[in-house]
Amino acid sequence: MVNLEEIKKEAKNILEEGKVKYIIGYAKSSNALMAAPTFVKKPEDIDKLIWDPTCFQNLVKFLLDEKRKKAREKEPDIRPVGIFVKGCDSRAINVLLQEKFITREDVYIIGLSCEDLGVLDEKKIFKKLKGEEPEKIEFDQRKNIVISTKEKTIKIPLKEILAERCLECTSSFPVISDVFWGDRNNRSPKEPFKSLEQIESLSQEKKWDFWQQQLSKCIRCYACRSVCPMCYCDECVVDSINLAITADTTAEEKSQKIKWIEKSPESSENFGYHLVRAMHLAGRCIDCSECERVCPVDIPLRLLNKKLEKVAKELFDYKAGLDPEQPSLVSSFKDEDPEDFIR
Amino acid sequence: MEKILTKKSFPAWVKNLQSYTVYAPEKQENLWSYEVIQNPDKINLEYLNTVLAPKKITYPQREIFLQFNTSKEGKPQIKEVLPEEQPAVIFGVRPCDAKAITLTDKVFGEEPKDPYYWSRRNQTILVGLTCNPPPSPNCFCLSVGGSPHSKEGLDILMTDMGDKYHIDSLTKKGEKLIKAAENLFKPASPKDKKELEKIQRESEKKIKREIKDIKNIPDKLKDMFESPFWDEEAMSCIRCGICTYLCPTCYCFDITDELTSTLPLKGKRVRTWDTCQFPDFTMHSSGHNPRPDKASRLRQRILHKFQYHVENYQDYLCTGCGRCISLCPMGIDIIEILNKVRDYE
Amino acid sequence: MKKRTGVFVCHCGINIAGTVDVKNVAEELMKHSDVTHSEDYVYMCSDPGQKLIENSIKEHNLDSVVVACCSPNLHETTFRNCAKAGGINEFQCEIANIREQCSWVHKDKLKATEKAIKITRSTVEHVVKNKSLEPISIPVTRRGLVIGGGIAGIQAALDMANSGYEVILVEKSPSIGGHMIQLSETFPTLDCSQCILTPKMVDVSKHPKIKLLTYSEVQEITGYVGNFKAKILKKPTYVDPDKCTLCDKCVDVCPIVVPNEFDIGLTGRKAIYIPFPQAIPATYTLDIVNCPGLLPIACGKCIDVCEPGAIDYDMKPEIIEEEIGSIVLATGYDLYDKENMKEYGYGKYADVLDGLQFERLLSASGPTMGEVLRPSDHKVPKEVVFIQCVGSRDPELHCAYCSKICCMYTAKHAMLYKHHVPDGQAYIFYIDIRSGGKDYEEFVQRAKEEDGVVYLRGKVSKIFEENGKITVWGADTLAGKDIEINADMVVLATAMRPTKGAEEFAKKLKVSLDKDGFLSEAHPKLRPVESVTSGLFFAGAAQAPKDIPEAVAQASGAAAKAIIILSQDHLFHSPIVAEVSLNLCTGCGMCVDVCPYDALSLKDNKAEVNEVLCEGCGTCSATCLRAAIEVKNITPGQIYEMIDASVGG
Amino acid sequence: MNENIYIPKLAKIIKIKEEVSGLRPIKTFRTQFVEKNGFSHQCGQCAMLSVLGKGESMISISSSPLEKDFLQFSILKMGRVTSALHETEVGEIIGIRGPYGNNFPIENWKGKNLIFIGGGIGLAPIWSVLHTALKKKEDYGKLTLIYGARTSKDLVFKEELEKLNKKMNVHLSVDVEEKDWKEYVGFVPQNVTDKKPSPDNSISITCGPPIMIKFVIKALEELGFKDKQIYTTVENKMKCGIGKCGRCNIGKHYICKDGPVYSWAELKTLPQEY
Amino acid sequence: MAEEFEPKIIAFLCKWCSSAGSDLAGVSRMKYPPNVVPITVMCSGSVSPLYIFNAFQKGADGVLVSGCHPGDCHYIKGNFYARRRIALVKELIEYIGLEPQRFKMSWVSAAEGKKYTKIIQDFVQELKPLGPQKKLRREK
Repeated sequence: MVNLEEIKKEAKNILEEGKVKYIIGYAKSSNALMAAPTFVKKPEDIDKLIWDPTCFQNLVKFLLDEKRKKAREKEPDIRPVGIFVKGCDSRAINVLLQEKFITREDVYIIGLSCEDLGVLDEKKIFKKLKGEEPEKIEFDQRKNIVISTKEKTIKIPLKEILAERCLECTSSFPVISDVFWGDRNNRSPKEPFKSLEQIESLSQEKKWDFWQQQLSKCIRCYACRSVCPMCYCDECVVDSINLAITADTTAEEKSQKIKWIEKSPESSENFGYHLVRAMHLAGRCIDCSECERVCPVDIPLRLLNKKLEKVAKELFDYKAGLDPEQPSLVSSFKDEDPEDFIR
Repeated sequence: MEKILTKKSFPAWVKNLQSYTVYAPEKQENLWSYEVIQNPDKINLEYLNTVLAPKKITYPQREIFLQFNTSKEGKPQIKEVLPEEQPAVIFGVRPCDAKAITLTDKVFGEEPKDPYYWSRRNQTILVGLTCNPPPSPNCFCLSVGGSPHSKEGLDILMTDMGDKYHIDSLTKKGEKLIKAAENLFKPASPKDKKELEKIQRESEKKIKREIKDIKNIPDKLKDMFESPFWDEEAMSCIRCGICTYLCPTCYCFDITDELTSTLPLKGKRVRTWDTCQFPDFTMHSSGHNPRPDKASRLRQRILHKFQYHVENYQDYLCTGCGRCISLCPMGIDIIEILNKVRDYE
Repeated sequence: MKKRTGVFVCHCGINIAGTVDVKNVAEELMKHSDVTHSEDYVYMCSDPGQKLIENSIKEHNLDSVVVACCSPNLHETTFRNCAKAGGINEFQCEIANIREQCSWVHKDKLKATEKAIKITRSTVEHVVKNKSLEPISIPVTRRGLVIGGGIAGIQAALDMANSGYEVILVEKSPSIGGHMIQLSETFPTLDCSQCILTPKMVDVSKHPKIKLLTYSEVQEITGYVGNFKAKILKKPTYVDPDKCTLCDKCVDVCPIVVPNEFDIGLTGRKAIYIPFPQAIPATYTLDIVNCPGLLPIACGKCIDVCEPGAIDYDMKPEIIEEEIGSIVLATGYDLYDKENMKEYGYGKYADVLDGLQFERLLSASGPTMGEVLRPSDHKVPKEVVFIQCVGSRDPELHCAYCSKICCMYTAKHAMLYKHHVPDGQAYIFYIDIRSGGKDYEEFVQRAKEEDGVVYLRGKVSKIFEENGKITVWGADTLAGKDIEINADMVVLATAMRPTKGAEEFAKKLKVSLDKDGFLSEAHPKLRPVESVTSGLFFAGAAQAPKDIPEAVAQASGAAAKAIIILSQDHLFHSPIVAEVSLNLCTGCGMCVDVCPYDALSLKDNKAEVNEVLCEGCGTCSATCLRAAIEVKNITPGQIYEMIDASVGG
Repeated sequence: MNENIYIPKLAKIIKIKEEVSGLRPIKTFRTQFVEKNGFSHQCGQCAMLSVLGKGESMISISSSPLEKDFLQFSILKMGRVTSALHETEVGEIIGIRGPYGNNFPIENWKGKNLIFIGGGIGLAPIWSVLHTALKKKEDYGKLTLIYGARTSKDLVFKEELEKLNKKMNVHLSVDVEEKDWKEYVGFVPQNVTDKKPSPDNSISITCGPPIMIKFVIKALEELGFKDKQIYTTVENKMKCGIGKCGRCNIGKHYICKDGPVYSWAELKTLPQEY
Repeated sequence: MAEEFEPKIIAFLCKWCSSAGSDLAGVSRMKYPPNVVPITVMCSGSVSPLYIFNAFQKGADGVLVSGCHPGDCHYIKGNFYARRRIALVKELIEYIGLEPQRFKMSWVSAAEGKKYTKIIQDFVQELKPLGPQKKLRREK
């Protein structure tokens, strides 16, 4: 069992000892159903910290900010940053380690097992509430969520409102950590790729209709890539945001930047963006499904990434984020990789 | 002109508006969005906040400015592309979103006027609906000078009165819409008006969130430009464009050229929404960026809305719709920020 | 800058013009904003055609050229030279293949012309973004390194040295000579192995250009072709060869006896020893593993008797660093480990020998002075069974490959045995006889016919010792009957394996190995002596099982290849290599993973290209998620425009 | 409806002069509208130049409004659009819209001494006002130019500068010592301090890299110039040119509309976001 | 009568095998439809998914990537990386509903002029009934 008081105690200790610069954790937000990231710098602030199924966010994203900040500072504080990680988040850390974007010394990993649960899916709850607004929530014995709205109080078994990815999660505990709470039971969901089945069973035309309808909604707010811990490029390949320009970048270089996609949120450009993003996450996506959660227009982005996760698993027996030493999916091969699709 | 329309007759009214493109909120899977209505019988006005404000119709995310065609010899051809003449009615506009349109009207209406904006705007009729109950738990229109039954910017304000709507026609455009099916409406009685007042009063009480003493905030902000406050507040920002793209008042844009052919060179110049939250928004081509970090960009968003715009147009560039709060992936809450600003020492 | 490109469309007689409206191609291309001049001509590759291009470059002040003609494989060099003659950089010339890929494969003139325009335009898009490049020049350290002092290494070292280049020859054991020096006679001529090898060994030791480092191991190779650096560990022999007079007194007094490697354990040697009489260098080695200790208290007998004071217990290992330009790897082979061959009683019964042991028995300088005697009782064996393919051609249990030399040496063994013991009987169990090679088949026939060796086609099922005899159960599949032979001796033709430790060594050198652990050549047919790493060559059995003539031939081949490098002041390398955009690179290392040439490495968290090693394949560029690496003159930006041109947009 | 402000007017490039070569090249383009139109600018204003297919870039107009035959722009090759402009040749047609922004209040400066202080490409916006003042020399007091660049090769308008010497005081400088350079060596602000222009009845107009402007202002203040006597132009990324696209603001000001010309007195009150 | 639909195909051919194979088809005067425009790249391993998506965006009706047979790569193992990468692209393209026939990969050696000819012939035949590829194509 994960005991919040113990975590706070550890958090307080490491802050007091100066072992970490600060701790990235979760606190309550103005939205009862969602925790917000919080950055605890002082031991006296640790009471802000919470840990429950509203802690959706993959905080690993903030390690990227930390890296950028450090790069700008002349004499950076090189102490690690403490960070709360769930199972999926820990795999993100592994991918970052694998890609040498961070080093193990940069982080002090406070590993929290989701055990047999996971995080909530707000949309599932809204469906259950049928339009009523939650005012207060509580968790009862880790079994149920008790939601009070203005009208009434209802109790919903957690299993019914867990995020889809949590139901398909195969390792709900951090695979890398400095301190750890909870159990390390491997889950083995019967159908880890069940959510894909519906689309996979469609005809080509129906598949296209589905994705066309979904992706044409995209407004290119780029929340999906902004929230993704794997999207750490200073400059996105498909959409040159020119961040990588420095004083010595020549005009020639700048003028030769390729515009793989246009800024217009047209179907072709939206597909261009999402397809390239999916490819770039192949073998890297750790299924935190933050992209899907944050999408304001509800594009089921997880289903894109999950598909390639499945392909990687089935064709190449590859799973992302389990081992920081393994080579990346696309920078390795096996002699026996399938080639029945090749003439 | 105040009228009463039974709910049953509502579709009939819409059917009479065939010369217009009619938009109304429609539920698509889990979210509400303004869509062109084919079947007026299916309009459902018991809707929550749409994700995108009706600005997506009056000020679409992409607008073609011009088309060009050049060849190696001879002079290039440039063809202006103004939006087609197509009068539109938007049903179910929330008063906050209507107010937002008045704010962008001012920006795009200032000389020199923006021809693309106005050729759409001039043809758009806004039919609002009193928010009773509020469409979002994060509504705070009352704090920024609006109300759930504000008429500002609307051509007609409808109020749900159970089995009927109270229809308040506010402009000539609005009158015209009613005239299209005059026989469906009957005049509002004094009793109706009394009931309306009650409904409107109650609707105000339902707004839960507020920013107290907002009047002091613009002045307060003036002294906070250099404050470390912004660093703290922006820590959890992930620099996505949700807050601004969904904001009914945000209007920043980009102009880019898109090619459709390279030989001969053909293409178009388009305007697309842009946002101060994207890192490259203000980046000079030299690489120098006056707003290099997310703190300075969050500051710009708040200052633009609650200081600069107030200085330039004597109004907040915010109508309290709450979208940026509800949809911020990281729970950044503009009300909390402003409350902190107010109390900042 | 906007380019001033010239487009030259070749008719190739009717080869192109018959199907493609070449005038139309030239006209259409003139519409391109970067094309300054465009024309067609009947034979561009002819002298007047080339002159035409040259003159146009000057006349129209062109800075780049596209020639729409045949495949670049045919005339790319021609036209690049022509562009150069016109005064522009050779990399500002690209070929649009409108013959092989267009006119020859289509009939419809309209469509073929349309396609030719697209191809040519695509090539224009390519060339307008080309950079002017100069071949990369690499200075060469004109000295070679040969690793392994067997016959292959000796041959390679001599060839290189005789061509006038300094060579360092590194051998890990105390003497050069390798396995060949252990052999008795060699097939098919039956000349004495030592007689033909020792002169070469002496040549090596005397050669002014060869620096011989025995009892030494290469620890590390860094650098790249023309500029390798080797770190060589020279182990101490504790004997100063200059002072040693070879009096042998130290050996006499040494109390320690261990199995003699040279005789594969058939004899013993002392802890201080000369590996064999003809060893080069001719000096003693004190085997520190077996010596009781380097303290006079522990033993010190040798130091006491050594009059010249050649023994020095304080000798330290030495690291020698050498700079070299090219390397020949000749690390040789070992026989299949006896641990793996228990079913044949090998290692269990004294009279079950492997091929090399039998060679020693046959050798005039061997433990029995050339007499064939059983190790167990020193009796002359009257019946000897030779078994081929022991461990070879057995994909399920052992090695899948054929060890190639066993058929021949087994025939030789049987033959020589018969020469020594004319009344003895030799049996050979074989699967089939592989005697491809000059005079090889005749040799085998001679064994059968003149020496009466009995060839039994079949496998051996069991070997066991009984009453001082070794009973061999087998089957004669030709006769279709079981066979039992009560032999006095059994000789196993065990499989050849890469030298022990070769795998580890290969890793150090970043040389790839094949599935069996042999060195993997760059191309099985066309580059059989080259490794993938430029400047590194293979010789001898380290690459695959081979016999002496083959090893020698390959060694000379490898030497020639190595000399090609050493013979130049500078090497020139194509400048079409990868380039990293440091702004974009995040140092994830995926490009490093995929580079087949080890041309990429991470330095200060950014990828770095070693231009000399890069072959420009571009796999790194497709792998990089950030488009931070691209190959010069075939960049994603160029492909982007080429796609445009190719779809006709 | 009024004229569509976003549609560029076609203009022919009639002259191109390479001012500076090398890695940071500068070219001066002289353009003429293909069709007559009402375009008329004032000193310090900018125009949006288009290369179709590449986009638009805001460039300050370096010719004097008194010059009616052409518009002149001096452009540093910097990004996508300016690179494309550098590739154009005489006779090619580009798009121009504008003019944008405010202007130097030269009418108010009549009778005053004008001190122009420029660095690198920053001379371009000054050039317009300088030439206007020169053409009406009688209206103004003493005219002085203090101008510098990294090296003598980076100085723009070299030939004109030589001729200018006869009409006004010209003080050139380069940042580092070089052979055959007879004038001042050092940064522009140092040259200002060195030349000690008098603040009496003077206006100084400065433009250059942000860091130079900062130190020039400091130098001027030390010499006794008041905030209102110091004018400069600022730069930010611009897209629309008419204060709508929302990116060039510093505080409530949009540079394309309320700028780019500011007196130090005004600029001081704005946030430092440029 | 409307003209028959002629699909536009982009073929990324590796320089050493597939491009040489297509040259051989030429030298042998084999005939295939002119719908394919080849773009020669150094190695199939250098074909980025971006190229493939971009070709479709720009209006290609079909895209072919062709390299050396496994083990024959001029660059030793580039085609092995390509094989894995292209497998992912192929799965993804199919999953979003683009007709799988529009994207192909082949191994064509320098000796396989015949095979190259056949691949193109078949590809064109397969694409014809599908009509123009509009799904990913940019609006003109």
